[in-house]
Amino acid sequence: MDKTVSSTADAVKDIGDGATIMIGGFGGSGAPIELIHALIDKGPTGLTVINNNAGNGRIGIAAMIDAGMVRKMICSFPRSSDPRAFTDRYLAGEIDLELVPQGTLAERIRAGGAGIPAFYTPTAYGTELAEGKPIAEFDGRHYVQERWLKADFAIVKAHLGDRHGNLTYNKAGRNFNPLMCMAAAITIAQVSRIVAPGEIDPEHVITPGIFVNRVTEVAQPQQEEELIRAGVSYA
Amino acid sequence: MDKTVSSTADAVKDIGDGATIMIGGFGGSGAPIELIHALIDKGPTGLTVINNNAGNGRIGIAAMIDAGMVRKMICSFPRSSDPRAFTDRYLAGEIDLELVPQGTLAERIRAGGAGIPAFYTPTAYGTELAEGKPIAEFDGRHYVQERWLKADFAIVKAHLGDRHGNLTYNKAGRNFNPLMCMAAAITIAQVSRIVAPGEIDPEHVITPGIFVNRVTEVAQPQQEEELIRAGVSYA
Amino acid sequence: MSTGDIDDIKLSNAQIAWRAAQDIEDGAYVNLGIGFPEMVARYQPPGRRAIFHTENGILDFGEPPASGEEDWDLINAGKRAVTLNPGAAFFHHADSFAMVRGGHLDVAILGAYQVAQTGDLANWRVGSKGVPAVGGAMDLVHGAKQVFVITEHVTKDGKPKLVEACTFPLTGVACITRVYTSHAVIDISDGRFVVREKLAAVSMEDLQAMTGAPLHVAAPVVDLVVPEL
Amino acid sequence: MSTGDIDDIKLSNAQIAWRAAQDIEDGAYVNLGIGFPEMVARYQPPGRRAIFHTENGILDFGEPPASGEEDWDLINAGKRAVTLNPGAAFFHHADSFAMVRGGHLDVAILGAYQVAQTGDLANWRVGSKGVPAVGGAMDLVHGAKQVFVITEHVTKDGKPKLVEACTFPLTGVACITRVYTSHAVIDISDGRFVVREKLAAVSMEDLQAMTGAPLHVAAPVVDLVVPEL
Repeated sequence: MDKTVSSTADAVKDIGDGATIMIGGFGGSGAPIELIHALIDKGPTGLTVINNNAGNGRIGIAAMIDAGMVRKMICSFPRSSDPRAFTDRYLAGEIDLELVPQGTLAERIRAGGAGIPAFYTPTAYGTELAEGKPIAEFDGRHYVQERWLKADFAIVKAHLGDRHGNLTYNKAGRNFNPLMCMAAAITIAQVSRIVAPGEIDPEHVITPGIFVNRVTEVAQPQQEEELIRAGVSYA
Repeated sequence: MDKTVSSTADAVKDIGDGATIMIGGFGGSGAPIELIHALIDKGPTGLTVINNNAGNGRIGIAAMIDAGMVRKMICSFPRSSDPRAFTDRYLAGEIDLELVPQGTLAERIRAGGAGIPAFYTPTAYGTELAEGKPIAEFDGRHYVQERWLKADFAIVKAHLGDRHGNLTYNKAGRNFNPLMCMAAAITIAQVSRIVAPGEIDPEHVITPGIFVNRVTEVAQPQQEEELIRAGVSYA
Repeated sequence: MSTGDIDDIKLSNAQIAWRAAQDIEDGAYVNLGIGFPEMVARYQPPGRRAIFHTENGILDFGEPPASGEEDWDLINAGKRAVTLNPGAAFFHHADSFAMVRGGHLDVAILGAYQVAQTGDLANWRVGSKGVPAVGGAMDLVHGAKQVFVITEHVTKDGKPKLVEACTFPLTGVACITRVYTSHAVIDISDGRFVVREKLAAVSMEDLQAMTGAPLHVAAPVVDLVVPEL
Repeated sequence: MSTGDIDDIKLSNAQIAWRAAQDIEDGAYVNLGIGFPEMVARYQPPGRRAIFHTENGILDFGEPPASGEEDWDLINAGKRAVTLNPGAAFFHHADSFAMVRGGHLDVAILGAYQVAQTGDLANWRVGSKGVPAVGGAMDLVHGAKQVFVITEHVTKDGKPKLVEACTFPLTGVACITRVYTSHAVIDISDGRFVVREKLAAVSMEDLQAMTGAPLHVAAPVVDLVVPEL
């Protein structure tokens, strides 16, 4: 078994128009910039993108939006340091938004990966984000029923990866990445280094390979925050 | 902050009659034998015990049952290699059983820890273990509504622990232990070695200290399987 | 295989396990039920290596260790000591059953008391007496992309195990996709048993007589051929 | 604090943060909302050390690093670079919000547009224009054992922020247990605002005039005393 792929371009080559894609990262932390840019090079359109944010500056997810690839964002916070790309299109009515509380977003993705079609959470009860959702009472308290989230593809950034797809992450770059690995039909990971099976201690594996389909090495990954500060635009 | 406790006896001293207790381990793997035996020495009665199994031989949970401490077991498989203690009491009508499929048991405990009062699972749909539970259809498939499980205490076996309560586990001894840490009001961990905060790499912490209240060192923990093979009885 | 009386014409458990093993792809993620199904791991074809999952939190465990070398924290769901292959991973029970329920396993292989033509399985309890115990069986029948049963075609006293509707308590509804028996390989499709392979020495009539529900044929039935084991 | 016109008699943001910090126990697990609430971390009393949680998956993060030393994979929920204290841990987002929703945090401290006497909070959106963004606010108001608000007592144009019922979109219902304002410390109990502390220079009548719902007193109101900061 060898899940390694030789380039980011190869790794994303079958992501087509209309796909639903989970993209890991929280802001720039753990964001798979090289895979996103490879996807922009390929250029599918009509995408639904699931990420905590909605892109910053003129790179990464923001550059996907600038390129007109994104039909809908599912996220918790589409208003970060420089959200022009999303804001402009949203206010122009050119992109849809499903706003989800951050913890509910995480749990819905986990539920998608764990085969749990629906669950109840106290989050958002009594707010406009619960409108239209079933409400139930348990032990005298009200909860909102939330549905799982799944995707056709997940693209994530990890630290080490082996050819079986076992992954570790770098610090808080972990965030949504391990959850998204579970919830997509095809999971594609960029890693800083590909190692031999067994080099990652079985105790230290964060994402077991069963959740990962493709691993590609990006030895010196770019960091979104630094690109934004440098005013880089990917177009 | 110092969550270390000097003895297993001190660690369990406030577990009283009628408590609901989650006990980690899968068979003998990851089973906190010394904490269980300290609890037997204290001798609370009318307990509800949550564990995958229902004790083997004459030690651990089986010895709790022999000692007449357990009113009810919540488990998936009360019929392991030598389940006499449970079997005899169960057939005599002296102990209650709530039988839960193993994955549902794990998920109910996780839900208890994660503040999810109920969730839907395909497991057990159409079987006698779903009788009386709400059924719902999502995307054309039927699911059973299951409720969270919480406990007054969790007693678990870990490998390393620091005084903030951060824990690692030994191999498949992980099993239910990290979930139970999340789902109890008071979590008590026995560890093979107490280390200084920072000695466990933040990337390798399996149970963050927020889920743990007490840590006690048992340097050479006993292994249930070996005790059973040696015919040991704890009484 | 022996060629005596019709009652003796059947595959051994090892041969049933061998046949099931031939349908597991290289690199497949597989969960083998406790007991008989564990035997499937012995018969992987040369050049293929499946990755075995155990409910208690290991992916890619290997052979049992030598006697006396057991680490009793390193066991499988049957509570037998195992070893690790390079690339193994540990995880907790909720993640383990996320793999199961979430449909991440390619194959689960289970034993059976009864399998119905609807795909219903009964394999956890024979009646209402004794101590009930379910373990992970009810979880495993949901979620794996394919759920196989390996079983004798009939019970020890000759009663059909493949039936119209299970009479024993159910493990799961409409969950089994294929059955490997001592006499045949049978798919479950649209609520019907469809024979794919059968022992050459057993006629369709013989096979039907041993089966508690109608057998169907959708394509030429292939001879079920297995090596001596 | 200044002693001029009544409009000038109020705590600074730093002083509000200081006052809230005094109620955090040693070893408490605390989440501070982005922005103003983050200021609370600066004012932990000597001898106490809370453990700070950030939604994006760190427990026990520490001070920001020196400029130029940032690791942009090591950030907090406000996407600012942080450092780690000994005993820190990383985890994924689902585990992070299990800590929140599961009631494992001792204290969450948030800002507010409005707080109602029922404990309802509005702090994520002022109207229906622009791009809505909620982040973790709706999760944080549920689950922490105590959910505190720190806020100016009134808006910049003098309107009450403590009200009978919120008019802005809600973040959560009946979730706030205590409010630290520029003028008072007020508990929310049984659907009522109960004044615990107030600035000595502000009368109960003055405080009531600045508040959009009835104020109650359950025990002697203590002077709200904070250092110059």
